Formats: sequence, structure tokens, C-alpha cells
Amino acid sequence: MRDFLTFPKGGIHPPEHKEISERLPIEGMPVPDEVEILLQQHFGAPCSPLIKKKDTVAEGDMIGKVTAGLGACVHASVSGAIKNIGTSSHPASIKAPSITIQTDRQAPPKVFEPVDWKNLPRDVLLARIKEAGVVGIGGAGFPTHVKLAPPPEAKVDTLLLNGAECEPYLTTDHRIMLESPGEVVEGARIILAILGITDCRIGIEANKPDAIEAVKKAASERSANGWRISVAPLEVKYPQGSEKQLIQSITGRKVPGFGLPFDVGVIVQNVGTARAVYEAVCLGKPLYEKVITVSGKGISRPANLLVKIGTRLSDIVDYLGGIRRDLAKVVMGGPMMGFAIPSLDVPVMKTTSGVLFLAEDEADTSPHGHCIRCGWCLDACPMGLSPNEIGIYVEAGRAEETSQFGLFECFECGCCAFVCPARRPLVQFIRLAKMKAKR
Amino acid sequence: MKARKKTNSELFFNGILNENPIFRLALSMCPAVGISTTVMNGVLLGTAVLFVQVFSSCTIAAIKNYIHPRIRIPTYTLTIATWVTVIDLMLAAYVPEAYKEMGIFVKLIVAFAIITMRLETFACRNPVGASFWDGIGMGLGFTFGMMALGLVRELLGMGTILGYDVLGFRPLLFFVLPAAGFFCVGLMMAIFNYMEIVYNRRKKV
Amino acid sequence: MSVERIMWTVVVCLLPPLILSVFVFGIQTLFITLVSVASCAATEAVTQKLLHRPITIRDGSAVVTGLLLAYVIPPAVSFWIPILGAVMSIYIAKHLLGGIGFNIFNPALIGRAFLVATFPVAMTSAWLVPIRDFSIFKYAGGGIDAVSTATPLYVLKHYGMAEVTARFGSTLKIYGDFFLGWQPGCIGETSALLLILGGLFLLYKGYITWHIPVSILFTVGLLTWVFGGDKPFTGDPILAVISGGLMLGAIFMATDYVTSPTQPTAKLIFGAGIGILTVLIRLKGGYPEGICYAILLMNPLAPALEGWFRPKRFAPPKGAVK
Amino acid sequence: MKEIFRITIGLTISCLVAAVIMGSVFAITDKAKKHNEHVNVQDTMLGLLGFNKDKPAPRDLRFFSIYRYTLDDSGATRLAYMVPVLDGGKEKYELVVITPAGEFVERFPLKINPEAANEGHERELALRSVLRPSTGLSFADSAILAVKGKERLAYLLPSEFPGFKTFIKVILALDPMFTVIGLEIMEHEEDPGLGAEIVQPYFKHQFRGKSFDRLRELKVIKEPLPDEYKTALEKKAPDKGGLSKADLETLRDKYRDEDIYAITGATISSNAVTSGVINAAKKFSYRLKTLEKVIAAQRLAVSF
Amino acid sequence: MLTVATARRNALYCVAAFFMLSLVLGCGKEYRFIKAASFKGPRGISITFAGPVDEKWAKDQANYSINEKTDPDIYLRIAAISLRPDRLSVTITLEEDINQKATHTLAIKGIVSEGRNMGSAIVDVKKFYLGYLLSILMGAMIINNFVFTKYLGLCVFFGTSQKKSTAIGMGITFTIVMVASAMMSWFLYQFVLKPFRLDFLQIVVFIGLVSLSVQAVDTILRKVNPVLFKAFGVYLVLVIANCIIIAVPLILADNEYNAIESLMLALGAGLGFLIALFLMSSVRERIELADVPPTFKGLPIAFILGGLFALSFMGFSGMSLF
Repeated sequence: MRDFLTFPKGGIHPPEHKEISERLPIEGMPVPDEVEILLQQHFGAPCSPLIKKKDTVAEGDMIGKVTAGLGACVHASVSGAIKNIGTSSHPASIKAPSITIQTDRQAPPKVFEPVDWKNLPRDVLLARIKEAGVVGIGGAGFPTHVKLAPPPEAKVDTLLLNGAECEPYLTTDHRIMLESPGEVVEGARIILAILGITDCRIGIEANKPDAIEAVKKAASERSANGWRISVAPLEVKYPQGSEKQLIQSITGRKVPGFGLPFDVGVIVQNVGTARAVYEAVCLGKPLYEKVITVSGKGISRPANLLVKIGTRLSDIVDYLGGIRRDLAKVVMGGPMMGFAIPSLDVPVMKTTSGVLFLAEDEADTSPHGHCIRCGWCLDACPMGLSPNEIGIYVEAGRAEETSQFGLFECFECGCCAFVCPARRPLVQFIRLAKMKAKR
Repeated sequence: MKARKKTNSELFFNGILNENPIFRLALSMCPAVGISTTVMNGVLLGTAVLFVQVFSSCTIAAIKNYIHPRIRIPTYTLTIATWVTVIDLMLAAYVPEAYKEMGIFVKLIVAFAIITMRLETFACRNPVGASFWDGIGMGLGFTFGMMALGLVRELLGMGTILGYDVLGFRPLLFFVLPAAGFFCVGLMMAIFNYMEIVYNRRKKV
Repeated sequence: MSVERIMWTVVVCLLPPLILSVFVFGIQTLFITLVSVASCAATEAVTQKLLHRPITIRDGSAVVTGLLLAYVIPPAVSFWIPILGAVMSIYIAKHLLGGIGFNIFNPALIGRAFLVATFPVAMTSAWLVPIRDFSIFKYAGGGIDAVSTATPLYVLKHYGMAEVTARFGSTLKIYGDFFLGWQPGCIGETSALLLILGGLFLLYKGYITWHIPVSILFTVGLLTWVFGGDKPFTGDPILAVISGGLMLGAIFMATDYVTSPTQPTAKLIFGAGIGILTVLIRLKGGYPEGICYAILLMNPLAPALEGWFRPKRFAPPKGAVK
Repeated sequence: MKEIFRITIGLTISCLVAAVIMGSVFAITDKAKKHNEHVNVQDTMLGLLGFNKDKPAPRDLRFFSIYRYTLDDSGATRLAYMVPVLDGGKEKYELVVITPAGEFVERFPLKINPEAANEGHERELALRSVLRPSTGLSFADSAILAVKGKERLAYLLPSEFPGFKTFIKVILALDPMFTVIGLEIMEHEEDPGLGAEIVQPYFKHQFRGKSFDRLRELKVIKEPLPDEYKTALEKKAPDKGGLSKADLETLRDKYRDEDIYAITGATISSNAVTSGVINAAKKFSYRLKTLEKVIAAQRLAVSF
Repeated sequence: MLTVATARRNALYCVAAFFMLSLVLGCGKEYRFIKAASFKGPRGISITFAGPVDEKWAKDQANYSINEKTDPDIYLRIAAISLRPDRLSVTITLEEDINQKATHTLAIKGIVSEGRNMGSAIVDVKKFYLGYLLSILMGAMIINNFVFTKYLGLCVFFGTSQKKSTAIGMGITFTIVMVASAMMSWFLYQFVLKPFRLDFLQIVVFIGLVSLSVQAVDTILRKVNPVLFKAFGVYLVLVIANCIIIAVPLILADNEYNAIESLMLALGAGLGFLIALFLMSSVRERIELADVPPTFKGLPIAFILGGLFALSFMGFSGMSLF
């Protein structure tokens, strides 16, 4: 057996369920009648709208811009008229400002002119990324132009591309790597150029051998002239794709708590982000489309869809033939770290990697019991925290005291809740504790 | 809130119910756990405490104006220790059997927080009469607590009450053991808590 | 994976010793065990009803407690003894402290300690001579006084090793008999073999880890070898390990999740502590067997041990961890 | 300065008052305490000899105590017995010093009131007044002789030995032939339900009637106590499930030479009491014989 | 700074000197020709000589006499005498088991070594004294733990066992005051109260000494280490209300302990209180989080826990270490 890279502490092996969608090619979804684009798509400050009601916009026009603080701009994903500027239900159930666009089906499709990026200076490259509103599409949606401009004292020497996709069900990164490995690697080269370094490693879990092969081929084609881009096959273990675990798996370095990857000389980007960077820089195409996995036994036809940002889930469901009767819950994101959503009215965001329609046998909805202190969550936690204690303290109404157990080091991977024999919703407890402790 | 002077009977019942030293104030727990095995023990130690409490309270109430504030605590200690010595010697002389049973606990009355506490909070501010009734109430409250515990433990542990065979057999030896004292006190406190909850609920309705 | 599954697996692993005990001590052991399990379950239901909590008999934890309680009771006691033990175990030691997950002490062992204090004579002398001819109704109709005997550890403590061999046969025979389960003792503790098999199954399923049982058995064996004989290094570690309730305690009681620490180092210390206390009570104490009290004495240390041995943090921020 | 003065005066006065109170209470209670203790021991002893309210002790029954001390006379160990003597019809005490091997060394008349001899402190004072100042003195034990007229009724031996937890204090009664008349447990801290059963008649009365020779060889057996024996030992009245007198006698004879049946679950306590009783009887009989030899040789006019 | 360091160093020297003293006292006196005499097995006494002894002399039973120190007139009968081949050691076997708790006196007449007469000797044979001290210490600390088996000091025990930090602070403060006051009480009792027959004043005197040592510790701590005073000062007042602090001198007065033994008892009582507080507080910190029935919240459940502790400490009943 080959030696795959991995991290030493914690981790679990949940059933993958990737077979549902991993062989389905990316399929472009037709433009829906109406899209609803949230003005806060990501980590950071919300955008202020640049247009008024009843304005008309073309596909790719910037419609929201960050005026203060950290953030990235948003663009119209369809051509049409602004129907409303109001509030919408955010996927995380918080009311958020949004712009609704009525699609103009007569508008011509947008055409992008490729440019040769190699002659462009670093500032321009960064500016193009910022213009295109690229954010880290794998996780929290950190604005990419900010991430790629680390403070001068940070000595970054390696770029890691995260293609682990360790969440069960999700296959978007897998399909992207398989179908457009060249664009991914090209994106990596742009990032390397911006950072002024040469080393890039692309971490891919061993359960995607075809993607490993494809990316390897693309990387070797583009690795001349001092670029060192290589693939690092990773052991199949959740949460291999978590930033800190990925860094430890591939480089052996440990990012300290409350620290950032560049503290240990590493920048991590999702493979999807790399592709978005390529599109933003080479094509000048803003980030207004997104590949998402629609999977689970609760949907009639699972698919890997290329959808416009702002497409409502109900439209996706209609397009894929509706839901099945034994649907138990709808999850945005992966089953481990995603969140259940109460209605299908919510739109797709830049950070949405999938929508899962879980049937009753896939989603355990039975009530939880008391903690029996088996300690399995301690073994499963990749961060070495004590989820059991946090849960008990939260239940006892003493959430404020949980920071002693490393509350804020938790990135809510859900390993603890997965192994808990008492089915305790440990991640919910931790989120609650974080909310209360911050206050 | 206006501080109203309590009547003597109120002072008396205060110690027995509202501020029962064992179950409400949770003071003087050692004998409650250690030697509450029979009703008789409870009565005897209770009497001893009553005696010490009343005499110490009265003494302090009588001489409170002459005590220099800086030697307040030493004076209390001395007073208590004197009366404890007196009762200790008397018990040893006149009821040697029971004295043996109670062992070191008679002497330990000197370290009972309840007595010092009453001197500090009550006797040094009130006249002799009130202190007397307060002392009687506290002492009886303690006696009552000890007797209640003794009743339960004697009945369950030996099947007797005050030495008279009631059940005719020994149901649960466990209750004679001092370890059971913890459980009995705990359960008894819970009962007091429960009564309070029920009482408060009634009052609301 | 669920709590129910774990508990019922433990129940299954505990059944073989019960079946064996029917053949070794007679059919009444089955009755005692059933009474114990039923009263534990009933106490659980009544308590939870009274406290307005969801009734959770189905999770099997009360059944496990009931089984373990019966297993540490001598085979010739009256049937109402386990009922009292069950009330103590479930009501006081478990639900008053906040139910499953907060029972600081092992409920079954608290039940046993309570019974030993309440019925000292029955709990320390109602032993039976093992049946070897399958006459499982031999002791069913009473007449138990005439056949009561002493446990090997009792004989060892009060009369010495020579008397043990005189009563139970040659050393090799003792090893064989005791290992298989033909020794006077509590209902479920006699067969080291079946208990080990059950333990191995739990280990295979990943429900327990090796740390606690191994450190207990090792410590007891080592200390008995060193201090157990007339002269140093002449004790019999094998006899010490296979007789008495050590195996049952080490595999099924000390490993109880709630009352033991979670981290490997802490588990080793916990087990070693139990082993030391067991040997101390066996050799110097007032009881011939010490595992019950040893576990009870170490149980309250588990929270502290858990506090001292937390899992190693991935990379805690500076100054955040003591 | 003035304040300190006041405080000191106050403290002194209160200490003095306290001391006066305690002192006077002590003076009053001390006598009563001793009297009560004495009565208590007396009652126990009478009970052991078979006297009680229904059957009062004869008027001419008297108790005499012998106190044994060990002396350390500049390196040499000596035994000293305080022996009650009759001097012209008056009761007095005399000190007899012998070597461990039983040879007479010296004797002194003691100036001590027989009543006061109960007091360890008083005895010590009296002894000190006759012994050389450098002699080490330590009290060993005492024995009480019950005499009725001229006839010795019994020896009562207060004794203590380690039990399961702490010391067990007993009084053992032997007849002049050293046969056990009775055993009374005075103090113990054994476990309730187990070792504490040593105070129960069915255990302590087992020693009754054991002859000295039998006692020496007495063992503890771990067998259940036969029911009829238990009934006999508990000696209830016939109307309360007890036995008739004749039955009692036959049963006593039947079990007279039995070993001691251990208390179930309390072998250690049973063993402790048994061996304690055996030791006390053995040592006392040995010492008494030695002492009597010396008394005979010295022609002491002992009161027993 | 300097004074603190010096004070600490001096304190360390004092402690070291104290232990050296106890070691010397514990090992007993030096004997000229007899190097050591100790119990060997249940009925043997072995004597080691400085030089080889004459075989004929050594094997003569008449040359030895053994008795319990308190019974100088009753000689124990010797069954056999064996001499080691190197003639440096003799083992005397007695006819009956020796009561090893008592000190025995061994008198040896006219020792003959290499043809020379070495004179006679009288040796005390007793158990290792340090072992005895240790058993007093362990006895007071664990086996007869003042809180869980003697039920003393409960008010303070339940009052200060809610948090681990408080519990440890209280325990340490208590131990220091305990040792100081117990030693003072012992001296006063032995050299003033007892000789002058003032024992009826013991309560007043002891409580006075306790207040005095609390005051002294308070003053010293305030001056020497204000940081420590801040941490522990609050507990000092509570110490007076603790019955253990007065119970220990009373126990010392009842028993004939010497200075070192008294120190051990006081230290054991203090450490035992610390242990009890620590265990209870770590358990209570966990129970704080539990869903305890409302009527039992707070003190009642603490008492139930205390009962469970007492139940498990019954495992130590009847234990004697040495």
C-alpha cells in the first residue's frame, strides 16, 4: 500500500456516499427566472448596493461593493432588471440584505476576452482578483485578494491547494479537478506568481485516483521553468481538508491557535478558488457561477451543477425533478460541517459547495441523551479539545466557562458529534458556547 | 425593611424551624452525622448544647457592655469553653454510660459554629431575656434535629425507639453505621427543602 | 453507534458467566439475577417518573447495573437483598446525582458496599460449594446453611496458602478450576475465562480499551508476587488474578465510562491505583477481597485525573493552556 | 496604653472567673464521677459473680485489689505487687517487690487508705514515698479478688487486648480453680453487626464453665452455632422461648468442652477475644502462684 | 527578598533536622556486640552479631530469655535455635506465635565469640519504628480519615469543598495550623496539664492554643509572604471553627503518644483533611453541572456524596499497615 500523508491526532471515517455523484459530469443549469444575490456572501462586512431598484444590469456587472472593512464585491449573475433590494433569508437563517434580479432572457450571453497574465505586474493581478470578487469558495469565503497579500514579515514559502474534499457526498472539487485540471494548475501558477514563490503542493485524498492522475498530468506539463507544482496524495480521513490538518499532513507544520497559515509560511487555497482566480485573471470573469453538488437520497436526480450565484434551491429542485417523499432534512454544505436549512427559498452563495437532500435513513434525527463520558469525542477531535465537557457545561448553562477547553480552537468539523454514542449535538453546543462566550 | 423586635415565642420557634441549626443553617454537622444513631444520644447531646448555648448567650448578653471590642472573639471562646468544660465534667460524672457513647463530641461542642454564631449575631446585641429565649430555641432546634435523625436511624437500624423494641427485628443495620448519617442528614435536608418549596407554592396560590 | 448498542453488547458479554453460574451454583442464581435486573429497571422507571425525566430503561444501563449488582452478590442470599441493593444503586448513587453521566461512583458497587454494610453476615458468608454433577436444583430448596463454605481468598487470608491447597486441591487443579469458574464466590465473578472472553469481545468492538484492565491485573499480580507470600517474592500472582472478583471488576466495572478517566495515561494510573488498593485491602485490610472498595475509592479521583490528563491540544495559542 | 491595660485587666478577670467556675465544678463532679465509676465496676463484678437485684450479694462479700507494677531499678527489672494486708484487723496495703523469676527482694508497708488505692495517682504517690527516687515505675495491671468471709469466691481480671479495630476491654471472672465464671465486655469499637456481636450473650457466655486446662487449649471454630446451644446461652425465661432449668443444665454439660464458635463474619474479633481471655487467665494463674509462694514464705497477713 | 529566601532556607533546615532526628530516634540505640535483633516470621526472632559466636554457646537455650516487655516475669518458651553457617546470626524459634505489636525484651547471657566472653546484653525487639510512625501517619490520613471515617470537621468540609482551588487552599492552611497547634497542645498537656492534674482545663487550653496558632500563622504569613497570605488568609478564620483542630489535641491527650508520633498524627489529620477536601471538591465541581433534583441541590447532595465517600472508605476498615 502506498504511503499517504495524514495528520496524527483524531479524525474519523464517516461513510463517503460520494458514489452518488462522483461520476456525473458538471452540468450547466439553465438560467432561472429570478436570482437573489446576497450582499454578504462571505466572511467580512456586507456590501453596499451600487444600483437602484428597477435598474437593468448585464451579466457580470458589479452590483455591490465593500465600502468599509474586509470584503469582496458581488456581481450580477444574470442580465435583467433589479426587482427588489431588500432582505432575504440567509442560509444560516439570518435575515441579510439581498438584491433580486428578474432575468432578461433576451440578453446576449456575456463573452470574455482572455488575456496573457504573465506580463502583468503583481498589483494588477491582485486588482483583477479583487474586481472579480473572488473569495475562498471552500470554506468561510475569505476574500482571496486579501489572503494573497500577506503582511511583509510573513515568510511564505509554500502554496497548498486543497483538493481533499473530505466531506461525504460532495464531489464538486473532484469534478473540477477531473474536468479542468489545467485551469486549476494555471490558477495555482498565478497565485505563486503573486506570492513570489515557486512551490505548490496539491493535496488530494486517495479516494479520487482519477483526479490525482489528471492533476498530476496537468502539473507536470506546467512545472517547467522552476515552478514546482506537485500532487500530495492524502489518506482518506475526515477532516483532511481542514486547513490546519491539511498543512500538518503535507508539511508537518502546526498552525498555532488563533494563528493563520502564513504564520508557518503557508498559504492554502481551495482548488475551486484556484480555478476562480484563473478565470478572474485570464478571462476577467467575475465569480458569479459556482459548481455545486446536489446529492442525497432525498433528491430525484443527483447532479454536479454549474449554477448562477443567487439561484434559489427551489429552482434547483424543480430542475432536478423534485424531492422524494422520505426527505428528512436539507443541508447546505457537507453533512459534517454544513447546516440544515428550514426552507428551499434560500439562494446559492459563493461558498456553497453542495446541497444535500437527506432521506430519513441518512439523517439521524432521534433525540439525544446524557453524556456517558466514553471519551470517544476526545479521541476523534483533531484539535485535541474536550467536546464532551463543552457540551456538559453548555447544557448546565455555564457556556462562558468553556474557553478553558479550547472552545475557540474548534473549527466545528463535527467529528465529535459523529462518534458520540449518545447522539449529542456537540457542534450545536459549541456554536452556542462560542456565541455566549463572545458576548 | 423595618427591623421589628421579635417576641420571645418567635425567638423560640425561630431556632426550631426557620433557622434549624442542622437542617437550615447547616451548622454543627459532625455530631449530626457521627452520633445520631439513637434518639437518646440526640437528647443528651442536644441537652448539652442547649445548656452551653443558653448559658453562653446569657453570659455574653449580661457582660456585653464590658467586653472590649478587640477581644470579643477570645471572650466568646473563653465563655463557650468554660461552659463546655462544665457540662463535660457533669456528664462524665453523672451519666458515664451515655458520656462514653458520645465520646469526643461533647468536648467538641466548643468548636460548634452555631454557638459562636449566635453569640456574634444575637447575644451581643440583645438583652439577657431575649438571648435566653434565642438560646433555648437554638438548643431545642439542635435537639430536635438530632432526635429526628436519631429516630429514623434507631428505628431503621435497630428496630427500636428510645431503646424499646418496636419492630422486633433489626431491619437495616446500615443505618447504625456512621456512614448512614450522611445519607440521613442529606435526605432530611432535602425534605426541609421540599417543604419549603411546597410552602412557597401554596403562598403564591 | 449508540449508547443502547454499547449497553446491550455489555449485557450480552455478561450473559455467559450467568449461564455458567447456574451450573456451578444452581438455578437460584438465575432467580437472584432476574430479581436484581428487574428491580434496577423498576427503580429507574419509578425514579425517572417521579423526577419528571424521560424514562430511559431501554438504553440498557439499568440492566447492566442490575446484572453487575447480582454478579457481586453471593449465590446463597435471600432474593430481597438485591432489591435493596438496586434501590441504593439506582436511586441514590445514580439518579440523585443527576442520572447517567454523573454517577461519580459505580452504582453496582455502591449497591454492593451498601449490602455488605447492611447484611454483613449474608454478604460475607453465603458462599456455596460448586456443583460438579449438573444437579442445578441442589441448592434451590434452601438448606443452604449446611453447605456454606469459604472463598479461596478468605481461606488464603486467614489460613494461608497451605490451607488453600488442602481445601481446593493441588495448585494446578486450582488454576484450572478457578480459571474455568469452579470456585466458591459471587454469582458472576468466578469464571476468569468467560469474563476474559467477554472483555476481549468488548475490546474488539472498541467499547473498552486495554489500559485499565491490564494495569489492574498487572499491578495486582506484581504486588501479590512481591508482598503476598511469607517472604518477599513468593506470592502467587496467578491465584491472585483468577480468584475473587478481580477479573469482573477489572474488565466490566473499572472500565465503566462514567466513573473512569478517558485518556490513556490517566487510565493506566487509575488502573494502577485500583490494583494497589486491591492488594492493600486483600493483604492488610479487613476484607478478603478488595477490588470492590478499590474501584469505589478510585472512582472519585476520575474527575481529577481527567482534569490533569487532557488530550494533547493540536497547537494551543500561547498562554491559553496552563 | 490605657486600652491595653483595660484589655489585659478584662481578660485576666474573665480568665479568673472562668477558672473559678471550672475549678469548682471539677471539685464537685470529680468525686461523683469516681463514685459512679466505682459503682459501675462494682455492679459489673457482682453481675459476673451471679448477683443481681433479685439475688443480692451477701453482706460478707468483699473485694480486694492487687495492683501490679513493673519497676526499673537502675537497669534491673522488678515486679512490684501492692497486696492488701490485714494489720491488726485494719486493712492496709503492703508492697512486695520480686524479681521476674519470682524471688523475693524487699517489702514495704504503704501509707495508703484502701479507698484511695483505687486512684492511680494516689497509689503512685504512696509508692514513690517508699521507693528510691531513681526507680522507674509503671503500672501493669490489677486483679480483684472476691472473698466471702474466709472463702475465696473468684478472681476478676480487668484486661485489654487489640481487637479488629481498637482495644477491647473486658473483665474476666475465674473461680479459685481458674475455671471461667463469666466474661463481660466493657469497651470495644468493633463493627456493628459483626465484631460488635461479642457483647451478645451467645458469644461471651460460651466461655462460661471452661476449666483452666480446657481454656488453655481453646480454639475458635468457624462452624455455625447449634441452635439449641444458642438458646441455652441466651438463657431466656422459659415463657419467652427459653429452656427449663434442667434442659439448660444438660445442654451446658453437653457443650461444656466445645471450642468457641466464631461469630459469623467476625473471625478476627472472635479470635481476638478468645486469645485475649486465654492469655489473661494463663498469665494470671502463673503470677498468682508465684505471688502466693512469696506471700507464704514472707508470712504476709494478706486479707484474702 | 533576601530575608524571605533566608527564612525559607532556615525553615528547610529545620525540617531536615527534624527528620534526621526522627530517623535517629526511630532506629533505636546502638548495641555493642549485637548488631540487630528483629522478628522473623510469625514465631521467630533473629539476632545478628558483630563477630562470629561460639556454636556451643549459641545453641544453648538457657543463654536466652525472651519476654514481652510489659510481662517481664513470663518467659516465652523457646522451641529451637539455629545458627547460620557464618556464625554471625542466630534465629530463635518460639513455641507460640509472637504478638509482634508488642515490644519484646531479649536477654542474652554471656556471649562467647572466638573463645572470648563478650558479656551479657539485653535487647529490645520491636517492629521497625519508622513503620510504626508511617502507620500512624497513614492511619490518620487515609485509613481513619477524620472526615470520612470519624465524621469530624464537617461544617468546614462542606463549606469549602465547592471549588478545587478553595479546597486546596483550605487544606494547606489547615494542615499548617493543625501541626502547629497540635504540637503546642501536646507539649503543654504533657508538661503542664498532666503533671499538675489540670486536665479538666484541656478544652479551654486547647482552644486557646488553636486561636493563638491561628493568630501566629496569620501574623507570620502577613509579614513573610503577603502573596501567600492573600491566597490563604481567608481560610484562617474558618480553621477555628473546624472540630478536627480541637479533636486532634484531645485524641493526643487520650493516647500516650510521644512528640514524633503526635506530629505524625497531626500531619496525617491535616493531610487527610486536604485529601478529603480535594476529592470532594473535584467531585462537586462535576456534580455542579449535573441535573440534580431541585430539592437536593446544594448541601443535601453534598451530604449524599459524603455518604457515598464514607461507604467506600469502609473498605479501609480493619486495616493495619504494619
